[in-house]
Amino acid sequence: MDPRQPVKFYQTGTFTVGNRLLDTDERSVQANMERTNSLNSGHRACQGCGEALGARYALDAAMRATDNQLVAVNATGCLEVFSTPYPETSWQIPWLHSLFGNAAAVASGVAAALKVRGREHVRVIAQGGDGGTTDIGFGCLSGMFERNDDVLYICYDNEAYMNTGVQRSSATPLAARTATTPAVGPHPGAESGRGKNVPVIAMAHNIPYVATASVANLRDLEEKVARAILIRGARYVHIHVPCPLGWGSAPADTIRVARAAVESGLFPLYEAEHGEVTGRTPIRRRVPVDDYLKLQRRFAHLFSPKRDDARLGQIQAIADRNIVNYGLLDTEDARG
Amino acid sequence: MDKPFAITLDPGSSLANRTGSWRTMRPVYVDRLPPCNNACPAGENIQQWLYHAEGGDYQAAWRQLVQDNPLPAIMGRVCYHPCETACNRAQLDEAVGINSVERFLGDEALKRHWKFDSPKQESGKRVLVVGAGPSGLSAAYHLRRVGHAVAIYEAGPLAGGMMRFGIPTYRLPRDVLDAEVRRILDMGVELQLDRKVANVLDDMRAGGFDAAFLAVGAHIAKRAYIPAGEAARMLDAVSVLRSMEGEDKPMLGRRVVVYGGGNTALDVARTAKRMGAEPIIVYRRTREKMPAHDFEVEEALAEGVLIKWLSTIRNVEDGGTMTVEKMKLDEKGFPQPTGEVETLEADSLVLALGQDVDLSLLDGVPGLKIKDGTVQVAPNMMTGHAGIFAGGDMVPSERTVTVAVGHGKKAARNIDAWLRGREGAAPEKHAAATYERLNTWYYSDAPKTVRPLLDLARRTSTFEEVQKGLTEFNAQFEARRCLSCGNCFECDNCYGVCPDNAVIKLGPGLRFQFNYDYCKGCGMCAAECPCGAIDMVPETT
Amino acid sequence: MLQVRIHGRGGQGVVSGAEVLAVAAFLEGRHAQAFPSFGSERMGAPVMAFCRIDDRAIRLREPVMEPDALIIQDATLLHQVDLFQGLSRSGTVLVNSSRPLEDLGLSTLLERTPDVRLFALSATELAVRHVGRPVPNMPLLAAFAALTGVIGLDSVIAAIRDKFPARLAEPNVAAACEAFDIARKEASHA
Amino acid sequence: MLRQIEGSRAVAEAIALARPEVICAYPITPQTHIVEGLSELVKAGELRGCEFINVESEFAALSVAIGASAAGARSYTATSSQGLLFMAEAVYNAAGLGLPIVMTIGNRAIGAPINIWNDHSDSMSMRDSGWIQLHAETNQEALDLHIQAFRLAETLSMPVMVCMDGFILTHAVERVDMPTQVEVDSYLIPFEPRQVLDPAEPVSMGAMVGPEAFMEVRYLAHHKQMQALELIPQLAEEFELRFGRKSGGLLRSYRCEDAETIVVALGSVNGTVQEVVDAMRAQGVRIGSVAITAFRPFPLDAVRAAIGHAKRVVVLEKSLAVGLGGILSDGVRKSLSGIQLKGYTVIAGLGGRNITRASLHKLFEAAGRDELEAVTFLDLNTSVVERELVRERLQRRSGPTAESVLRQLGTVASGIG
Repeated sequence: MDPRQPVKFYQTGTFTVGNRLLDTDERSVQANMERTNSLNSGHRACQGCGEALGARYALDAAMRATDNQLVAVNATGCLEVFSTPYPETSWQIPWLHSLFGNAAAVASGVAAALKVRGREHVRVIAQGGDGGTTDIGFGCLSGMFERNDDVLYICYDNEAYMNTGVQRSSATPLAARTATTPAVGPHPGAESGRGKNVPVIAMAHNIPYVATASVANLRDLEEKVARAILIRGARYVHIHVPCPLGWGSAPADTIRVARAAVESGLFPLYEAEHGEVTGRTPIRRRVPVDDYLKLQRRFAHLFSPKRDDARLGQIQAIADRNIVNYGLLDTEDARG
Repeated sequence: MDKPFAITLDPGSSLANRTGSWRTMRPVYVDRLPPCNNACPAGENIQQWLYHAEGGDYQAAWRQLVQDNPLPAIMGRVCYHPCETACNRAQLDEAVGINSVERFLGDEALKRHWKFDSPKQESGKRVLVVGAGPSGLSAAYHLRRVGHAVAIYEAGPLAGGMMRFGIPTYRLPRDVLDAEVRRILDMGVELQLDRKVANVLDDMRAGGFDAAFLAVGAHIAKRAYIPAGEAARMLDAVSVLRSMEGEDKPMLGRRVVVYGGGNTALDVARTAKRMGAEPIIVYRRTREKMPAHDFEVEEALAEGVLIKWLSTIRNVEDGGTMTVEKMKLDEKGFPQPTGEVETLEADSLVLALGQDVDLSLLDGVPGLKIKDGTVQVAPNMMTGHAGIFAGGDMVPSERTVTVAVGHGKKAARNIDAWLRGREGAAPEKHAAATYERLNTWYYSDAPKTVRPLLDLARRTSTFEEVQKGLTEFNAQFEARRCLSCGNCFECDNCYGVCPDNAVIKLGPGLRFQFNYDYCKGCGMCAAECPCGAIDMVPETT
Repeated sequence: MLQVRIHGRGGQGVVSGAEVLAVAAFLEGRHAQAFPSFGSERMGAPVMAFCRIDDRAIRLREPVMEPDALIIQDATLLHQVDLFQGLSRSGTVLVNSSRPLEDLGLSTLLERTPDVRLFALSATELAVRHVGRPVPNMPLLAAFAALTGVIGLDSVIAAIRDKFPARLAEPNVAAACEAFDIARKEASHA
Repeated sequence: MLRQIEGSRAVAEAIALARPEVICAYPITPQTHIVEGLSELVKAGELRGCEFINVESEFAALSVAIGASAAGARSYTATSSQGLLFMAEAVYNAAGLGLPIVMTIGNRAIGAPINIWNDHSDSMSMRDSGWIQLHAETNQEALDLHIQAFRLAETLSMPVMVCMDGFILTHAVERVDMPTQVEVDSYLIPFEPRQVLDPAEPVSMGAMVGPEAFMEVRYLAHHKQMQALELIPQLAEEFELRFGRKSGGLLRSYRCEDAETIVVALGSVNGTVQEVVDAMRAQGVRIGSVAITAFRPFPLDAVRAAIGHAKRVVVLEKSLAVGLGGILSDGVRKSLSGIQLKGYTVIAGLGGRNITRASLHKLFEAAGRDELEAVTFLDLNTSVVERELVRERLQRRSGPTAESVLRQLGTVASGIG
């Protein structure tokens, strides 16, 4: 069960966004009528965009935690393009877009300026997609981590370059079809043995806080962001955000897909402090990876014309390994 | 701030961009009929009173409940709760313990002396209700609520009908029954006991009644011809149970054979057991075929009642020795004699072969149609004679307390309509809230809470109530297991999961509204609605 | 305008030699410009630095091509690089060496330019004795001051104190003073 | 106060006097001494209220400065050569966002072949990035230009590059007049950002701008630089008033009145040029020179006014537009449109090749006789070039040019002459 809600309210469900039987301050930020909607209506994201959802979840939580004293720096990418096409912006917070590869560094600069101007109560978020984080922005990200700059970096991971038309990134999972890893040839889709695990690399920098989160688990996500934003030093939160366009999933299924990723073990939810895993969110109802993959056309070649047992076996093995490594099947409250 | 052109923009200005124009499917909020409500013979809005109960507002829950059923404490004990059989949660883990929560609310109401509201204004009409059984009381209550003057003529010495004379006290303590009857009478309902109606028309005329509701219970035991000597002690179930209410308890002896397989048969057997006898039930078919409810059979067996399946009684001799013939079911499932017999020693034989209603009060009433010992009624419960309605055991239908209460309510609505010269159409029913429409992920796992049972020793020796009530905690827990199938319970999911902030939260109790200016029609709200209260419908263009 | 070129090897303080010389001149109210032969030479490699001294602002940015004086901090360079390129016919050459001039095989040079004044100073030995490290640049500067009279010893001492922390400055000053005396005697004999 | 210090040190102290709030540093020769000096001043507590950040690349250096400036801090960084190219994307971005960052360029060649010595290829590569580019002739001017640069940048909300010749100035120890804190404070108004990231007034900076407005955005950037053409001289005048010396401005003429030949150049080489001008004037040659300080914006009118009357103009540049010739020449030619006079482009001092009086003297004399090619490469070793060309003609696989040229020259000379 969700460790962060001691009382179980049944009809209202432990896992729903709201809960009329909880005290207001125990409810999720998204349930609040006064939530800031940091990313407001009118943005040009696709129907059912997981990134737009994840960004609002995260920033609203950060806004509440900081009493609206927040500045965000954004890398180039879908989030940036769909949110700020002249003459309109969907952001309700101070927001800066510089380049694709420098969000972390720009945020470091903002943090330095706020410090030197005695405004350290204003907290800084840098955010970008997986391309801007795990690939082109990686140098600046690592530098920011290494200097332990006072920045919370949030990566919205939709596992490919969606803004440019779904090309492979170092976050693209095994066998996934993208425009640059087409589903042709003897080994269709993304190659095996590739890709980068940035949360773990972040941990290797020994920074104060690293966490993974999913749009499928709002309360877990809000808790982590609210926690991260108030810590001093470099923090990293990696949020799994399905992309209906790039993944070939139904817009209505965005959360369902994200949930399957978590429940299958393919996307483990955990927290780490100073390089040590200190908490994980256990799986509630384990599902085979098929349940996740079948919802997405980018994996269709694994099931037709004939089932690719070898590849599916590899993917299931990844999930199984995660479940063991992170102890995801324990129902005990990992956070004690 | 002196903002540079185009590069720097004012916050939230994208509101000018109405993304609603992207939409091809539009989400709409719907309300659906939950299976519990649909299955309840009394038409209780169960989900609604559970909603109040889970919040801890028991009085609101109770008031909601008695909108449909004035006898919750009784229902919570004797109802065979078809609602739980229909409950969607049964497919997730176990059905919600609706009946136990209902009993908790009923008892809570008695404990706190909550009263029914008296009618706002009097209609000036008078209605005669014949029979103070569940359906009569229910009708009286509902008629009174809408302002009619109601008089109940009861042939028996006490109100309650079959609830009193058919149900043993270990299932329904009489103080509970009396209290709930009293509460109805307190509304200003007139009750005349030992007032048998010989001819309904005469009584209506005499009493100046504008309409009548006939709700006479089935008190006459069905007989079956069994050759027996004079000395053989043969009784019928109804009178045995009835006599339990009076001073002189029936003389049954030690070895009691009960003949029949209905709930009444079990009631008698278990009653006998409590009087120190050793009851044996003889039934001609198998346990599966037994009309009695399984949980009652279970309880009876647990209490030491013996049951002989596939057996018929051929004859009874003076000594009390009876010949029992083994039966077997033919392919059609009907029992056929095998010729194979055995004997059984018994001090008394109780026949529990069903009951009939005394319809003599209808003699000479024109327009009535009577078939198989029941009065035929129109869908609005009115008999062939204008102004005379009937329900409960008198009309063709299952004979349970809850059905009777339901009849009373339905009849009352129609009588009221008839008196006011309107059509008494029942409110339009919503489409069913099926299990497939639920997103059960959002309901955390919660096993049903079992009502504590009185331990066996005491059950078989006393008439103490077998089943105890829930503690408040358990009742609330149970209420919270409700999935709110088909109706928004303000979980905020749609409000939360919309990537376009296109759901407007209206505030506690006011639910939500879609903001079609920005809704792109992705359908995530519908997909993530736990209770299936959102439909996606094509945009009409 | 006086132009000086200092030759040496990376690590021998050639550049700071030029710098201190410039500072000394500056302290005497003159304009001076010091700069290295820009490169990425490492320890041991032949390097050089330049210094110009004038009474008016110095605009010239080319390297010193026609030096009035040469300071050679490492005699081993003599036969590896053409140290004397562009040397003024009446120029001054100060070589860091414990060996007498004639042993240095500079005869060809003297034949070519008889008016050139040649001096040798075993500056490394001085440095090792006073500073404890073979950094001959400051003694050589002092000697240069003594030989040419372009700058006074006080300015050199002041410049040394301006350039180095006391811990280093004082030993260097001591070495410089001794070098100055030696050189002055030399000069008077010559 | 008069000081005899290295150019980099002088600039570092001048930057400190300007009270920067965020400094980002990444080492690259020959700019490094400047940020080293600043780190020392910050660590020693002499420069207070300043965050000194050692970043992981030049790209990050300018990116950090972008963030800091957007958040309202006076921001500074420095780089050279490959470093400037590595941050190129951010260079354009800072200008596009209109952030008043000041950056020192220790001018240096760009490889391959890798070369650490001075020329102007690096800053020239960013000439159209939207930054103001000022070239210092002396260390004194480098120092002064940095002080003016902050004022200029913040007034226009536009980034400024101060270019100083690597080694020749950065590593030269010479006399500078270091102003006092009071003087600088009175000249620099505290930074009032035109736009700032502030929760009290949230805005979105860095929007995506489509065809419907992009032209206008670019035009406004151009217009701003046109404004700078007026502001730069004003600031120089005010500077002279307060500090008592001429520094900056658009350009400076030297003995151009009645000159038939006028030499135009950027940066420190002007000193040597002036020496040659004096020498030739002494011989009765009517020659003068013009040192251009503001390369961006390019002062077309001022240049026209300064040289329009001459018979010929020799543009001496430390950069090469490969396949065309001069870069500075283009601006000069544009400034003279409609005026008939001979124009010569001379590419000199690439990759640190010394530009000597002797060579210039010969060059200008040849120019006076109008014997120059339209594009001349000063002191080009033609024999080496010829041989290499022949070799390339003969062998299909001729291998790397740079290495074979070195082979021809024998071992690396220690660089005398």
